[in-house]
Amino acid sequence: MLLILRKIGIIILTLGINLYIVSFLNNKIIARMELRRGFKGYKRSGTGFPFFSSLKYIAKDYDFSVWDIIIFVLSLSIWAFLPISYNISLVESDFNLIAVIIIYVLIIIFRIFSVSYSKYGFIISDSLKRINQILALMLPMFFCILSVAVLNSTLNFRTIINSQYQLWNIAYQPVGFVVFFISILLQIKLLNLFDLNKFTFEGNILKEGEGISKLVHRFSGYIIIFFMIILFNTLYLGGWEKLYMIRGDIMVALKFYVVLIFIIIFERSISNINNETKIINLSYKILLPLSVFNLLLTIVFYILRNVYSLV
Amino acid sequence: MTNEELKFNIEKHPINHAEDIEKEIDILFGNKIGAIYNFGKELLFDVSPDNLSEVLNILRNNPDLEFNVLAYIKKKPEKNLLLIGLLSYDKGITINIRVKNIIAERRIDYKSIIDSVKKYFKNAQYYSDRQYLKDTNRDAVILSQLPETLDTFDIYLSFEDNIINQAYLSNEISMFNQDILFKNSDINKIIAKINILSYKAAVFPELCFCLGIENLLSLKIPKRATYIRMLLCELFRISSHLSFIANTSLIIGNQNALNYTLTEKEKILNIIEIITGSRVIPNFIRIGGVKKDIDDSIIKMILKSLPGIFKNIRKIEDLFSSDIVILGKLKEIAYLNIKDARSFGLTGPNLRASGFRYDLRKDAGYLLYKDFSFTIPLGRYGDNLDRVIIRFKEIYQALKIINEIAKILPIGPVAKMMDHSAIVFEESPIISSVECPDGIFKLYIEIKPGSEIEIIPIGPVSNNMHACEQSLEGCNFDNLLTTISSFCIESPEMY
Amino acid sequence: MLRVIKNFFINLGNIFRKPKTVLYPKEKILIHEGSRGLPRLKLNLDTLDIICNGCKDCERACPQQCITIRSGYEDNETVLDEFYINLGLCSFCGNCVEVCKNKAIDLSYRYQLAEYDIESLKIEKMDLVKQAEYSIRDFWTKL
Amino acid sequence: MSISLIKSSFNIYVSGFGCCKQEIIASVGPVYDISRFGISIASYPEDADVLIIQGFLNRKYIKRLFEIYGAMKNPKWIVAYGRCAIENAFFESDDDLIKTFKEKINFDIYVPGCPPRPEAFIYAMLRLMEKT
Repeated sequence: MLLILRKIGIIILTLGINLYIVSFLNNKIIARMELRRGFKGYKRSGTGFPFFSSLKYIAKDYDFSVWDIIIFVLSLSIWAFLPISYNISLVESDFNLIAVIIIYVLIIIFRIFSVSYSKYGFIISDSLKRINQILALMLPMFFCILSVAVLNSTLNFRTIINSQYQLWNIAYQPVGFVVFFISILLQIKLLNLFDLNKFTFEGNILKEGEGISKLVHRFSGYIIIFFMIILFNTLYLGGWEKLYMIRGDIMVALKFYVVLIFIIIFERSISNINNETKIINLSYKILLPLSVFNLLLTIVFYILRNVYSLV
Repeated sequence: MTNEELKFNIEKHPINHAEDIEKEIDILFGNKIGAIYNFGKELLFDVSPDNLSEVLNILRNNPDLEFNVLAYIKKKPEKNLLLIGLLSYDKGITINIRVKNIIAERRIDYKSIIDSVKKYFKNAQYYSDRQYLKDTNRDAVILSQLPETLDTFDIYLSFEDNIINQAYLSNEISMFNQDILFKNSDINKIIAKINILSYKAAVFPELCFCLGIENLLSLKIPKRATYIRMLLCELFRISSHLSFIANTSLIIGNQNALNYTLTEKEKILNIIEIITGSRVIPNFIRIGGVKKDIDDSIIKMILKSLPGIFKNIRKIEDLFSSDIVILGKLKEIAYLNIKDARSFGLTGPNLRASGFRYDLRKDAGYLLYKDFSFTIPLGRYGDNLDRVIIRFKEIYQALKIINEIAKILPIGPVAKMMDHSAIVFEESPIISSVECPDGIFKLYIEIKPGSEIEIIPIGPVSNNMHACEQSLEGCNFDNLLTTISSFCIESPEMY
Repeated sequence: MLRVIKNFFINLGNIFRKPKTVLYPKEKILIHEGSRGLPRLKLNLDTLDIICNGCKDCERACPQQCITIRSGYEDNETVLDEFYINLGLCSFCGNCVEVCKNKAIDLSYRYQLAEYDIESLKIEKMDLVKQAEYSIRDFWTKL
Repeated sequence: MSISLIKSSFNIYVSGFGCCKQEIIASVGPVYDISRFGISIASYPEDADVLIIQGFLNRKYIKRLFEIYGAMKNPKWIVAYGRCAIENAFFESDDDLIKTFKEKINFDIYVPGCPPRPEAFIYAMLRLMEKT
């Protein structure tokens, strides 16, 4: 019992520290990309800017809704199934992958539900469109995950990582790697998760909610980004496998931040995509066929290796 | 060029037609119209409400006259006055009809007059009561929001499956009464106040007002002063277009383009501040010249900074014209062909984007634009992309003009010495017009005894809004914002 | 697609470039000569008197009617008693400077003005004289 | 404590139409970069802590302003930015609406100028942060 509590404490501490670093880094990198200075401490509150800027929503008036509690609980519970590092994992079962995906889909659906009784009619139609687009983007992502699962013939994260001790999955699945990256990049773009600079007009899911619910939305936004990067890391980049002398924990952190910076810069290189048909065309005509092709290739490979043991 | 083409071009070229028309008017209209005033390419008729219908009939249906476009209608209920503008693109002449009752007590019946105009000009319905704005059976209303082009009006929409059936823009929230603004002001005070009428390019109302008064007094302006005026005009044109580009990139969601544009705009505003002393409100043009002279060091500084600005704006254009996502939002959306664009009475870049060449800088020849060689950029299809790209091209042309002016700025006085208080104005209306960044900006000025001045500004806002409404029909809902921003409807309207 | 990768490298390059930001409260953009800021009353440097004689030319020329002058008579000449400027109305147009025959009024380079109270926007004669320290372009080096 | 938390990072909502708006947007750009102080521009009044009133206000827009002000969550501040907003230059003084406007809306800070420069805007926001 104590061991579990200790693990939960470690998970929350890790998340908290990384949340702080990521929001600070995000602000700084975006500012430097636009040739601005970014946040620079003015007076006492300067040191803890990401902390204070989110904490201030507690001080505002707010209405609390059920959706916020559900989203908050879900976005914490995702880490029970997805191990960040080899000693931080709570539930060990053979169906971790499926559980994680279900929770992820639920978070996004609840986020969209929680804003759909907004008084801005514009946002309702906009968020309905976004469900359509995100679903179109999720499908290729699922096929990619499935092909990794087939490759390693397991649904458990620990086994997936352990089987990458020689070569990372990126070597076996280059097509899946690219499709997965594009898919998560576009999802982050569509959900406007990196939205610190609020100077936009487009209907935005993060715009909704006030007071604490805004805080929850922001928190869950960052959690989704963390989840995507950790999943990406686990599936293709070898997770906590150590490289020469570097320890596993440090490798995870290193890969996490490299991928994060890549995603931040890529996210800013694309203009806002709100054209529904364009996204759906892109996903159904390019990403989905590629991922299906990748899956078929993997199945053929699997059959050749395991049934006929040719490879 | 073959002989026939040459002949055609000569016939089409608008030279001195205003005088010809003025001569013919007596034969055509008889005593149906009162006084006639001539201001270069602008004519002003006095017509009583009873004769208006017949006059319009003659103007519309006579094949020689070709006044087939309604440019504007301005209602002035408290002054008992109505202004109607008819435009002939081919001849480059505007006929302004002033409807006024001879008997002071009798009020003009605006509704019946606009109904009678509607018979001859289809787009007059824009100026009458629009019932749709009051109905409750519309699908969506978008209230005015943050970015600059979208904040002066509410949008009323009815749509089906993402395709817009009807769109109405209502600028009731941004209209304001300018009578209070100009209350108890003489000429000098008005110059300091009038620049608020077009706040993105504040030099143009000043210039328009001063040109009008100078026309009335038939003053001759020193060459150096005229060149400095043109320099300022082009600088403000660039600054206005840059803020348009900043807006569009904000709506498209390209933060990089927004930031680069704001940086470049800062440089232009810097030059403006060095010359005039203020970043936005110049208060620089005076009757008979300009307020103060420019040093040689400033001109050297301008010449030095121009290549850098040109290079950076090229970079921004490259960002716009090679990104698939941006092109997807702009290309082949909201077409406006030449015929439609002309029927709304459009002017400025929005008209030129459709491919029709009409620019007061060359056609009317105000200031000394004829001394400089520059081309008027034209679009081809009149879609959103053309409307954006044409503004980039106009910026390059403006930079070229500035470069030329800075090189050949003549030496001489910058203002005519005169005592403003000693001038006695004869009581007569003036109409003067300039090519503003968004279209033609017109001022109707009436000087009354006791030097009280009455001004009616006539901007390009309502024409742009009407054209925007029409081109939105059949457009996808996703492209609503980019389409509206591409028409550049920004400054509020006066009534 | 190619554009996205190009943009990526532009953005990556920008991270290592020097930002264009001016750190405003610490360092400031040097305001240009002739820029229009808060009006000030000039002093005669020999006698340290206010040059203004209360002729009310500027009051008449002000387009926003923000100047109020009260003047009295002494030895057949007008003498300035009180001089108010309502900054809330002032548009910093510079018409008062243009019209003044004695060159008694001038515009300083002070532009950062923000007050909690609307009454403190109404400025008196002595305050306007004190603005002289802002008439040098790099005044903030002294602050 | 809670108010000083909010003051550490402001979200501002700019209302109205006028020349002041372009100067505020210029202060967002790279040269002035108002985000150094944690200040960002909000697109919806629900997000905003500070309402900036600037530019021309007509009868209909003042009614809209009341709605916007009502939608903002407590605690909130109001800034009068520029000449037009400070003196309500486009209204006659005896207007009823102006009276209610002045009764209902208490400005926390006044920024004179026509229009004030971007630096003046930053200065005003810093002073608003200092205000107790």
